Amino acid sequence: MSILVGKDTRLVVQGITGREGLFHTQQMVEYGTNVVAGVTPGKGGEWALDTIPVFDTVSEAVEALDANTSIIYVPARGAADAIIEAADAGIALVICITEGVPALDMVQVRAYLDTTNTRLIGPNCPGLITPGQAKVGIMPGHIHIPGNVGLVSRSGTLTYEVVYALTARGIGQSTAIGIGGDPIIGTTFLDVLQLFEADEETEHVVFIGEIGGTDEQKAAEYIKSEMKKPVTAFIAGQTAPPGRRMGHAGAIISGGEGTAAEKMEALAAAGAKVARHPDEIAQLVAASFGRG
Amino acid sequence: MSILVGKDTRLVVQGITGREGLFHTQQMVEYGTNVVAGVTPGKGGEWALDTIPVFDTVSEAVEALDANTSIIYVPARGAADAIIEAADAGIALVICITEGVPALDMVQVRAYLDTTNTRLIGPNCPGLITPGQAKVGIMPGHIHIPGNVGLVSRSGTLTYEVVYALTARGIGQSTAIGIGGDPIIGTTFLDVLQLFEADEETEHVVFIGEIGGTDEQKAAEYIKSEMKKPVTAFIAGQTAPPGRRMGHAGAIISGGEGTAAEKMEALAAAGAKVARHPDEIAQLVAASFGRG
Amino acid sequence: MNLHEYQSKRIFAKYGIPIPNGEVATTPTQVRDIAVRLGKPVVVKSQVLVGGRGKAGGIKVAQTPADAEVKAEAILGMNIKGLTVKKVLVDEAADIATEIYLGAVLDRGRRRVVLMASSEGGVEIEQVARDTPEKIVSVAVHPFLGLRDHQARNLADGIGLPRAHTTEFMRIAKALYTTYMASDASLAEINPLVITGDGRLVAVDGKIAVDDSALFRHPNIAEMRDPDEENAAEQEAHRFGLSYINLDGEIGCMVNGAGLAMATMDIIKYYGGDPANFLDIGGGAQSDKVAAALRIILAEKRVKAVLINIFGGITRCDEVARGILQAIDTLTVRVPFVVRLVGTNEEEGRRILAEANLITATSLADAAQKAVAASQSGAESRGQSKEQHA
Amino acid sequence: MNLHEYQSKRIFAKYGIPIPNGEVATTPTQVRDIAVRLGKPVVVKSQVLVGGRGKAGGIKVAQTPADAEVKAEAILGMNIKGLTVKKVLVDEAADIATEIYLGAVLDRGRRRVVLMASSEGGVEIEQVARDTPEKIVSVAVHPFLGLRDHQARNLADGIGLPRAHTTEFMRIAKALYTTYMASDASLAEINPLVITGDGRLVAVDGKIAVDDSALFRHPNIAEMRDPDEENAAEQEAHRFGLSYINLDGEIGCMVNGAGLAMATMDIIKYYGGDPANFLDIGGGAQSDKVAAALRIILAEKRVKAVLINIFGGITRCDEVARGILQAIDTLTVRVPFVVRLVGTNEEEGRRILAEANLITATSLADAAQKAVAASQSGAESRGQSKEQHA
Repeated sequence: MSILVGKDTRLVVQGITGREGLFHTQQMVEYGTNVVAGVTPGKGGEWALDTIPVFDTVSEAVEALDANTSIIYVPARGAADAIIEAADAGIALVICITEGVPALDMVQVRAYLDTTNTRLIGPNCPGLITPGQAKVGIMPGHIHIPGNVGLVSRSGTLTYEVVYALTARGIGQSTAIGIGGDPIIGTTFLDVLQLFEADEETEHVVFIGEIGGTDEQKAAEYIKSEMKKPVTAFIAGQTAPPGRRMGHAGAIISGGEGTAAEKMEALAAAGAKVARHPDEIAQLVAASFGRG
Repeated sequence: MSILVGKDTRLVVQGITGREGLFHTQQMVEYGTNVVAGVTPGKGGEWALDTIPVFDTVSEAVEALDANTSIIYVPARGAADAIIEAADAGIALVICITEGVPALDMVQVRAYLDTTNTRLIGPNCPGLITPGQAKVGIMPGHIHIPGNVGLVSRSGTLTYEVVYALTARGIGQSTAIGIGGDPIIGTTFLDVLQLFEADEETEHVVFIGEIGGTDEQKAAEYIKSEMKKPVTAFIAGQTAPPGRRMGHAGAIISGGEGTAAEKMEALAAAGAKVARHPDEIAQLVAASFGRG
Repeated sequence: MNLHEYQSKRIFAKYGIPIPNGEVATTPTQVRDIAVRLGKPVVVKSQVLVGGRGKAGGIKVAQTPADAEVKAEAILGMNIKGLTVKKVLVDEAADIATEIYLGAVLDRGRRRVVLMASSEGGVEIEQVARDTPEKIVSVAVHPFLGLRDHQARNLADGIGLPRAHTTEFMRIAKALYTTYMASDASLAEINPLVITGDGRLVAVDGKIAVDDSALFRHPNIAEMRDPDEENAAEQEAHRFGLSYINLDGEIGCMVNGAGLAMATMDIIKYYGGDPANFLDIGGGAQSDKVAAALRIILAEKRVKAVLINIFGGITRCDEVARGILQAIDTLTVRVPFVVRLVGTNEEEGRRILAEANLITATSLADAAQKAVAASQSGAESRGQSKEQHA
Repeated sequence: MNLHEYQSKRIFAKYGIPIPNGEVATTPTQVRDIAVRLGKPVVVKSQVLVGGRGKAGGIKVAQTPADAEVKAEAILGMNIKGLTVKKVLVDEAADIATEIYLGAVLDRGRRRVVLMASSEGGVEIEQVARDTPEKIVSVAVHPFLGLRDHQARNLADGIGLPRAHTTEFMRIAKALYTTYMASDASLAEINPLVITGDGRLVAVDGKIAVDDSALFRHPNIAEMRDPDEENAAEQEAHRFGLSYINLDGEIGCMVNGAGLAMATMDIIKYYGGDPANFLDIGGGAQSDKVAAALRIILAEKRVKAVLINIFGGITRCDEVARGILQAIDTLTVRVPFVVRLVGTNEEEGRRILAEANLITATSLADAAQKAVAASQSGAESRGQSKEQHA
């Protein structure tokens, strides 16, 4: 099933009756994702899109329909609660789409999740997709085709851009995953690289980082010491000025740390091919597959 | 080194300058325990018993002298803090002697320790001893002799009583450990049984439980399904009335649960020999060793 | 430490849990006045720390102030399970549509505070647990996260609470958890939590028990202790820092250590005797404390023999011996003493006691057998009984 | 959101951190009055949100009220790194014996709030980290436990603080952590934390930055935002919920998504151009927002071309196209537009724009190259430049 989501995914949508939740649920259902339930406190017993039962709590959805994955569309002030609720209900994989979750809420959530077996992706992320099997997120599904390139990225539309270019060259994807642009996130580059390295469907990894933090450097260490699969990387924000937050809460060069240059250097030193601009990524991958 | 403490133990005493802490430090040193440091906030730089350096914090003691085990004699209102401090300093084994620690403090401490690699014994316990190697507690050292019986108990003097009887019959102990009589403790019967089962020095286990809670029943399940070594058990409180706390905060039969009878039954069903009174314990062990 | 219903409910109210209007009274006249002030039918409820007050006739509804006064006359001074009723709580009678149960307790196995709810309110939760365990739903609260909305909601849904009451129920559940944590409780329960005819939720009865070890940080709760709820011996033991529980037997026990004290009681029973008490003098007791312990034991008339079992670790046998002598010198000792001293300074202890001519024993089994024999043969058979000292 | 020194210190004081007596002023006369009231030598400190105020001459000591007025005249109205000084803080001058550093920050790698201390106060901590990293000690705070005594003590010992100050330092460290958590800060630092000649600890300078995502729960802090600290374009972007940062180049960018926006800037640079701004219109932007974004871009005189790069997911290309038309219709557009629309409703979007005669591109590389070319060849070379619309 590539990684994390696929045909076995049984999805519950937290915040399903909200405008965004409902819209994307429809999109996911149309893509073929197995959406088994929704949750909106106080609306248990209703139906979403006429076919999806709505529950008051995630644990009720898990009990009734064996949901194993959750996607969260609730507003920022309720997102931390929603993640904890999903973990308490035993959900193994939680994807939090919500943007603008306070960083200190996420510090608490991460500390709590460390005591559970739940994996969180996001927040402030586009979700993930295993083409042809399951789309659990907000990305346009139609641009993806099944294949053997695993993508991991901190951003949304930049990932779509790269996927679009790969697909245009006939290069399919095993799983494409956006880990989110916030300072504290549930699943890091390193986590995803480990999953891709172990995944039989993935032959090549595309890695799209950005300025801020040191997660890319940690990933580079892993690429250098452990990874056998080829990696093509890009770091957004080469032209970003220090001290200014570039949209994403996490995309900021502070104290001289987290520049694109140092990240590109670390990745190149680790043996990754480093693209100089986004359009080069697909070219490098294609070359590696002998389709350059 | 039998289990948990022995010649490799490098002990730091938290609360070393208090009356009790100092008295027992002297006792432990006389027994041969390797007491490397003491901690009393605000007294860093002083010396205890002329030979033991005192530090302000545990992490300073760990840095300076590689302490790996801590024993806590601080008053009840500071005990939870002291345990957390020891864990934060990377101490692997913490023994908390202090009695009267509020139960909700211990709920927090346990939840925190679950996120660390620190093992706690106690609180409200006599500590533990590996005869001839290290005494980390308040038990009278001289009544013990080295040997192959592992003892685990919720109480203090009752354990001494049993050790005394074993020693009188020439039966030595690998390690004797008092896990404490409070409702929430760091190391349970089950944990210790697993250690004894894996320990090469231990051939026979003596298990001294009491009324209250269900830890003895959980231990019985383990004895039944996993343990190969013979177990002799006793449960104190056969004559205890329900609803009254028998000294130990944890020794209380509530809601009809936690009686001695049900615990003795579970242990007997698990294949342990169950003594009917404390003097019978040593008799049963001696018989098992062919010295009855 | 157990709190009275009225004390518990006042604490509930402090944290925002609705309780009936009501006041405490110690005389029928006061009850009448309260009923007048409330201006509604009332419930007169005995305030004693035992269960089954209703069945014992300690809770009565009154339609008028005059009726309340009559009911109060019947209840005040009543003896319920050995306790005399000195106070009553006079509450507005609730218009009860539904009774549910909501409680918080420390779950030792899970090491968490657990909130439990049941649609079977008004019944003891232990009974529900035995008879219809499927009617109890519970959630374990992570100490660092507190009771979360989804957990409270799961409780509400789990007991089939009509949706109209969910929000208020959740609020009360969170307030109960706050009450529990803020009071260092070991139990906090609302039983029943009533849904009234006009759709309000009211904590009609409830109780809180507080962790004795945490009383140091709750001086205001510590002050609520009702000395009348302990018998005289237990009050005195409390004062001396002794852990003492009065039982039905005839052999008084003085032991150091709770486990050893229980085991000593057990072996007395094994040899055919009956312990008169549990008494742990704790570690490192001085002679004064030992003497007080013996005074408490001997105050109980049915005691026919005393078994003293000391395993000296921190406790020194010579100190214990001195305490025994002190007690013998100042009390009218009418029963035989069996003494077993082992451990720290045991020789010195035995030397001190040699002249007192007590029964001595080496093993615990030996001591128990001698104590049982002494209690059965009567006081006069032993030379060291009080006749000699009187 | 960054707070001014005086705002930060008021918050510190609220949580029990000692600060110097002082007041804020906007005129030299006020400064004089404050100096009179304080009755001591004062420090007149410009309140602008940039570092290096001291070096720039924005902080001056004055011995007398008259002197303070003179110093204030020099400082008020000064331009420091592009910002005009409109306010000064007039603080009692401290009797500085020792300067230390104490700060709290979110450590992304450890996922914890970290408290840092250094004996090298009064210097930027980044510089200490570069030059003498061994002089910084730090402790990571577990979010559920808070800053513990032993951690604060380890900080004190770690910077070699004399023992006489340990208790007060620990108190201040805990107050700083409380400040951080209670304000949802991303940074809270006291620099320097001064030990005065008479042995007091005082937070002489400090700053707090607050997590923008958490401002919804701190309306009182949100109100402290100083609009003067953002330029007009950034203020307007803020109002429309656009993420906009003004840069030095000549190619205006409008993109949906922060990562794609950065990547678009990067590719412009790669092809030899310079981006004039970062601008993310976010997901699902409506035409109004698109028009506002273009208005902001075009307000910058140095912009010589605009690159619009939209990858439609939630964002619909037809909405973007309508926004572009709306902007063109209402503005004096004097530069060429390069537009690349891909994804949701891209055909419809292209159709709408067809009549506007803009430069279109399919790949991002193509778009960037065209934009660079357009910016370099000047506005007149492109038919769709504003001359046609004017």
